[in-house]
Amino acid sequence: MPMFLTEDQAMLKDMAGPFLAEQAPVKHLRQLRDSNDATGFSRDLWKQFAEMGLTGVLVPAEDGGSGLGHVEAGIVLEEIGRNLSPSPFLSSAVAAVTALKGADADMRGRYLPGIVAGDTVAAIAVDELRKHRPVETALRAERSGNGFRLTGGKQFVAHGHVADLVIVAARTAGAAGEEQGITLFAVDKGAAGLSVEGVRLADSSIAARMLFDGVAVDAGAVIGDVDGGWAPLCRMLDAGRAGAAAEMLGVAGAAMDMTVDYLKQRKQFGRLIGEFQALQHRAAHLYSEIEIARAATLKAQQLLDSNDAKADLMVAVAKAKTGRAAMLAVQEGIQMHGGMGMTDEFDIGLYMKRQRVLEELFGDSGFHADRVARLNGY
Amino acid sequence: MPMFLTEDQAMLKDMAGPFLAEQAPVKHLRQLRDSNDATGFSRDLWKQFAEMGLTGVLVPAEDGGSGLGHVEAGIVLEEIGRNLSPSPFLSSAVAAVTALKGADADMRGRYLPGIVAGDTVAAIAVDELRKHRPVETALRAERSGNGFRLTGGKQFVAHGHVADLVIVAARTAGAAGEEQGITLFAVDKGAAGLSVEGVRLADSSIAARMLFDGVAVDAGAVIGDVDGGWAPLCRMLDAGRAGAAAEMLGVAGAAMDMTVDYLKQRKQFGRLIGEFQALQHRAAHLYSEIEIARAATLKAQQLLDSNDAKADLMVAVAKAKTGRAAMLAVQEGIQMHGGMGMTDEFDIGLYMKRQRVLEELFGDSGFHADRVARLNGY
Amino acid sequence: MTEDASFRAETRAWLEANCPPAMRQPAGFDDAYWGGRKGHFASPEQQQWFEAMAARGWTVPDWPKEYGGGGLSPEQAKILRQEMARLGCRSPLHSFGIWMLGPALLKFGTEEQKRHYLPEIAQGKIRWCQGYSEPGAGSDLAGLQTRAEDKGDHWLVNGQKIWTSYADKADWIFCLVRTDPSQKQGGISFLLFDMASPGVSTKPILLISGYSPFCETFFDNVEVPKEQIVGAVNQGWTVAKYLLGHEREMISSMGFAAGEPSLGHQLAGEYGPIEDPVLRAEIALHDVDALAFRAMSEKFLDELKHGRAHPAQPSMMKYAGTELNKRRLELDMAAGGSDALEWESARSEQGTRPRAWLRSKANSIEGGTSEVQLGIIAKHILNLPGA
Amino acid sequence: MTEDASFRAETRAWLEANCPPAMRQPAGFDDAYWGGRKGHFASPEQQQWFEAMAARGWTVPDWPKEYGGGGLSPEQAKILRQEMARLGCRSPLHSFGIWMLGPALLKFGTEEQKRHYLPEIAQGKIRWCQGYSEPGAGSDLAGLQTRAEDKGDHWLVNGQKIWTSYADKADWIFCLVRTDPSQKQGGISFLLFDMASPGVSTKPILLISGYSPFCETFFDNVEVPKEQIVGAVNQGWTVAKYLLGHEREMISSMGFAAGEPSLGHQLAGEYGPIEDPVLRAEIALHDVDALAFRAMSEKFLDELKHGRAHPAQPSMMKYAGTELNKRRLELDMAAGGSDALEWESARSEQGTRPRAWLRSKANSIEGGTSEVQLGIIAKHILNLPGA
Repeated sequence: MPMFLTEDQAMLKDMAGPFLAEQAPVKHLRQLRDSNDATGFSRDLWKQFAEMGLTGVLVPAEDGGSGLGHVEAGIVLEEIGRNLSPSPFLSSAVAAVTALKGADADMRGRYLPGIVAGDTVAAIAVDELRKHRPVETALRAERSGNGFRLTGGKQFVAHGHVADLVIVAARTAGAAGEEQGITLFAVDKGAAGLSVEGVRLADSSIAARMLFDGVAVDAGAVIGDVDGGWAPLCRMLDAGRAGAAAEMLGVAGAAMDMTVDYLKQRKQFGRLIGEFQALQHRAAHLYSEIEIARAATLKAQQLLDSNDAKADLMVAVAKAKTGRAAMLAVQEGIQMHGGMGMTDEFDIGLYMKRQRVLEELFGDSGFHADRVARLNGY
Repeated sequence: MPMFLTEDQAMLKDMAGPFLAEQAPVKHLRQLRDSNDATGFSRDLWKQFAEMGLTGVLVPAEDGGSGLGHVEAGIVLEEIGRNLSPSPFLSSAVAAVTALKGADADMRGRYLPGIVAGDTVAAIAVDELRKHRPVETALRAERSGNGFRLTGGKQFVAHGHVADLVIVAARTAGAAGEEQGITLFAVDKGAAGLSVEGVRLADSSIAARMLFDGVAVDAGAVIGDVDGGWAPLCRMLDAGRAGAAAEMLGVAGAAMDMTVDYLKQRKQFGRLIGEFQALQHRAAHLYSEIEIARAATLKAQQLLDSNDAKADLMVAVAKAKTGRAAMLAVQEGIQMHGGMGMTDEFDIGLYMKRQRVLEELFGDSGFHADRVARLNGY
Repeated sequence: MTEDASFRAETRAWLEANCPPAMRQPAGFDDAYWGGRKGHFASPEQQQWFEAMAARGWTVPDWPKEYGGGGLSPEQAKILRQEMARLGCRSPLHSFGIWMLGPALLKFGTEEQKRHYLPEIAQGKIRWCQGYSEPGAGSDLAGLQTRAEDKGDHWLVNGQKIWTSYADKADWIFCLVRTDPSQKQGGISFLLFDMASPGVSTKPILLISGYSPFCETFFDNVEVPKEQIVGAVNQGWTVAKYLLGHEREMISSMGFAAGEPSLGHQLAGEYGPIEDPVLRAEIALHDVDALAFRAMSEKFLDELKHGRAHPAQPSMMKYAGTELNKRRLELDMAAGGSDALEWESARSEQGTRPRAWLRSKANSIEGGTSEVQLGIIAKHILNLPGA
Repeated sequence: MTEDASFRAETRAWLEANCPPAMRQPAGFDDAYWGGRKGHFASPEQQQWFEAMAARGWTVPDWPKEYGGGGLSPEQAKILRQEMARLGCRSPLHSFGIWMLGPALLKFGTEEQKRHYLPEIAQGKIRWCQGYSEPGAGSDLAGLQTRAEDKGDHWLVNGQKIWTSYADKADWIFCLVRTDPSQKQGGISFLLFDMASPGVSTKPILLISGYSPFCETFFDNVEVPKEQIVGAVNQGWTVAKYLLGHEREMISSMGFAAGEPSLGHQLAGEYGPIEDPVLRAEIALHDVDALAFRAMSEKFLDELKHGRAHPAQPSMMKYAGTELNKRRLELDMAAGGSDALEWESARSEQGTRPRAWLRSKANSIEGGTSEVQLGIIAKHILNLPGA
């Protein structure tokens, strides 16, 4: 597989880019934010995603989707990142779909059509503490009659406040810190005993804190095997991580572009600031970092799509590398914009905020660098 | 205590600087190296140190020294670093003297006069593996008659091949990894069962690998208390670390100075390379780093001199910070010298080599950053 | 007892008697009393403390008594600072008049100006703001455009300022204006005028932190009495440079020496052990730099006090201190994880943490960017050519 | 079976029959066979392998047969590379003639030059060196001073080169000379001449690594036949630029995609677990960058192959790859601790590790400094003004 987009993929990019730039540019985010929109994204836009076939990008053809892969999902996510378009695409169409793809026909039939149609919003509930440590999953799922009762807390559940469906990692056996004994559940909106608090984050997106107070689910809510949820959880998270990396690439690319443009317009000391060599070298270094991150992300997506055994390593590399590159992009962006970059009027600050949330989502650069070390045996 | 040199200290600097620049400039190191000198330093120079009262800088007046402190020792070491002057000053007059100061009158009388007179060279034998981990001390010292028998290996013993006296950290109780059960010994040159291999290092200095094959020492060879050597070992090492930081400051300062000079002379693309803003900013950043390292080192020396409880923390900060700053100085130095910096003819490469050895000596920046974390409770 | 020792004893006793316990708790920058016509006290204790200090001239302890100051010697002023720090006393009055305009007036003002303006500042009667930056001239003050035309009996000021801190809350402004368009730095003057003058308007700037501490400030045919100029006509650059240097010194001496330098220590206290090994290592490396920088701050102040600091050293302190602080807050956000992302919740105290993080990004821009500071170091300390 | 598949099968069989086992072990750069008049084989296997490959023109598999090459299509050449890699076959011949001069001659040489020089290169008969840099012109080739005066029937060359790799071992040199002092880049020509010509002398340069792979090379009234010029007079800059671009591509495509990208993995194999937590974290962060860069190398090669790479992208690869390698060797030294400091001991194989570390410092200088590469990116990719 060559490391550039195929013709079909380039076409998808040519479609997704203008679509998001027109329908959900940064102005769209500002409108949602300034009107204090309680959903955090536009349901109309989500419907449009469906009409364009984007919601089902990872859904197999037999389940009504387009049966494409992570490269294609990444193309959409990069444009989402570039435009800061608020959307449940990453959690619903990428992470949740990846989990549901591994479920039995019954569950696939129950949820996938809704996602493909743009009716269903799905959320991922994994984190329980302030840092991402899935192996520490402690939320208990205890057998109860034909099903389970879930007790515990989750946080940082993007779109959880409006999600129709929440994929929940719970512990059916073993103790926090063990891979064995985790089970994935699909929990419907409004389940009794489930309280959800939507929390506005720095980037104006909304994530939920969830309290499960003996929430009853039946056996059919289990995704995959009881106690054997670690593998599907990892698959779901890796899909989310590669997706977050792609979105960060868009954030980084847009931040760099707007900064380089600014360098070509803004004068200081009688010269365009882009003429100053120190800034030129820093911009060139940033370009280099983003290019490398782009390659790492594409490689990770390709390995996921080919079910390669090394996909997990490359996903960790992509998340860590792109996180650092995008962090550099927004930091250099703010600094090179000078005082103007500190104002809400300029967009660069919005990119910095979004980057911080994406950096944290599904494990930050440090978490993934540590994974790279562990996967390499040290 | 103000954070700058007192008048007396400034006078010492005004004496030590020209002395070393004249008697042991970089050319002196080159001569020793090119003649493949087996001692690795000039014994005449060491005698001159004594004549100038430098060997006894840390030796109390009652033991025949000048009774000064680590600030003063650091002044000498910075000039040593600046001139790359090969000398056993750090191991003999700083580290070993610090250990011996805590010994009983008998041992002080046995060794300190020789060091003060410039007759005795002392070495420090702590490391047993390739990285500095004193708590892992495993060399065994077993009771035998009135004394002990030492069995095990040491490496990275600067000047150990010619040392008249070696301060050895050995384990009399407990296991590697424990602070309790370490004992410091003073072992004389030529002890039976002691084999010493001098190894030339990258900076042309010579360090020894030592094999102790049941080396017998009597009870009088113990410095301080049996099993209670951890505290004096730490004091000795902290003296060495602060001293190494001071020497690295000299290395860094000289590397920066010669690089800034080069920037003012070398033309490229029709301009002095020092006019290029990217290099200017990097040089200014380097200046800033070295200044901060200087402050940290001075603070550590002052805290050592006042027996402050926080001295260990600040010594770790000084060793780590100065190590990083000096590393940056030699790396930027080589890069900014361009191809010329890669030649043996230019001095900058010698500074890079010396810096690498000093970085490793008594624990590298990573080791000390980790200590800073531990001492701060995380 | 020496004179100093007795001064210390008296001061300690007086502070203990006069500083209300509530004023011995740490306060945020914005909790402070800022004085001025619109000033109001957040609490009776705040008022009591301010008035007690102001009565002794101790809002500006080392200014001369004839200008409303405390008339203390440098040594006494230091003792007062130490004793206040010992008790944890808050500053009784936050004021750009004290920090910035005052020192400039003391150096460049006429006797009349000193007698008029300084006591108002000391007593917190007038709140000042600073009008330096302009939309087209951030780091580059020489390019400023705001015009002041000599109309015989007054200056006629037209133009626009930006980044005027709290301009919407200030009573008067000290302001750089162009009095000679044919020169660069040479054509600038330093004017003082009332923000209530006809033609002055302000517009707060919303920042990425969600706060609006700065304004855009507009001057539309503002008439300023001729005598409200500090220094000679066209010599405002000299005043401004002095003030910028003073500001840099102040920032570098105040901002970074205080507080807990070890971020890891602070975080471990808040969250417990830092479990992520890579994050822990990065925090440890930060702490090495932070503890080293604390030593540097101490050294710099000692050198400053004894006239041994290089005149460009404040640039180095400003550069290193602000870059370090930005790094610290990035790590603080990383350690806080998703908790630290909350923007509006009560749990997060309305996002104190992320807002402080975003606020820190201005550190390396305001008061001269990091790039400007590096250029100053290259030129004035390293003497690099053409810098 | 497709044509390619049968070529692959034949190639595999031939390699297995003809590549001696000893030539399937990794070799250091300097263990290779370099050919030339003074060339000697380190072992009979090396000779056997070289001769077998040279007989097929496979020292330069994709050069045309008429110039001594293998005449393979790009696809076949790739298959050969893959099959050699599969078996771990060493390169049969290291040669600046193959890597650098050959491509330039193929593009700019006359038919006569190609027929004369290329087969000599392919057969390893003549060892070439490159004469670009001069003492006053490192990154700045436009400033070069070595003169070639037109003496009617010959060029008279005077001047000095530096950083001539293995000039003391080379037979001929390809050399940039100034033929018109009134121009800058425009006045440079690309000459070829025999190092045995009267007036040529060389002096090895001792490097900080203790090795001397480079020389200073002096030209004192060297007479060069008129026809030994590549491209037109005063057009040498075009040839040189092409060659530099080619070199950068080669460095970026060869140097960094190979080997174990995870330093931590390599170190753990050598030393066991990395116990120092800060060092481990720094190695992990390096490995993130190294694994990402490996993906980048792969992407770059794919883009190059398909004509999709930005023309300035090799600068980015060169910059990022060399900086990464320097960092890797710093960490390698840190992990090696005091063992890695040994310079002459048998235990350290005469200091292989520290010498490789010091050698790496040249990575970001030779072939265009990192600063030059960043400038190229700024100018040609980011289109920044005045870059």
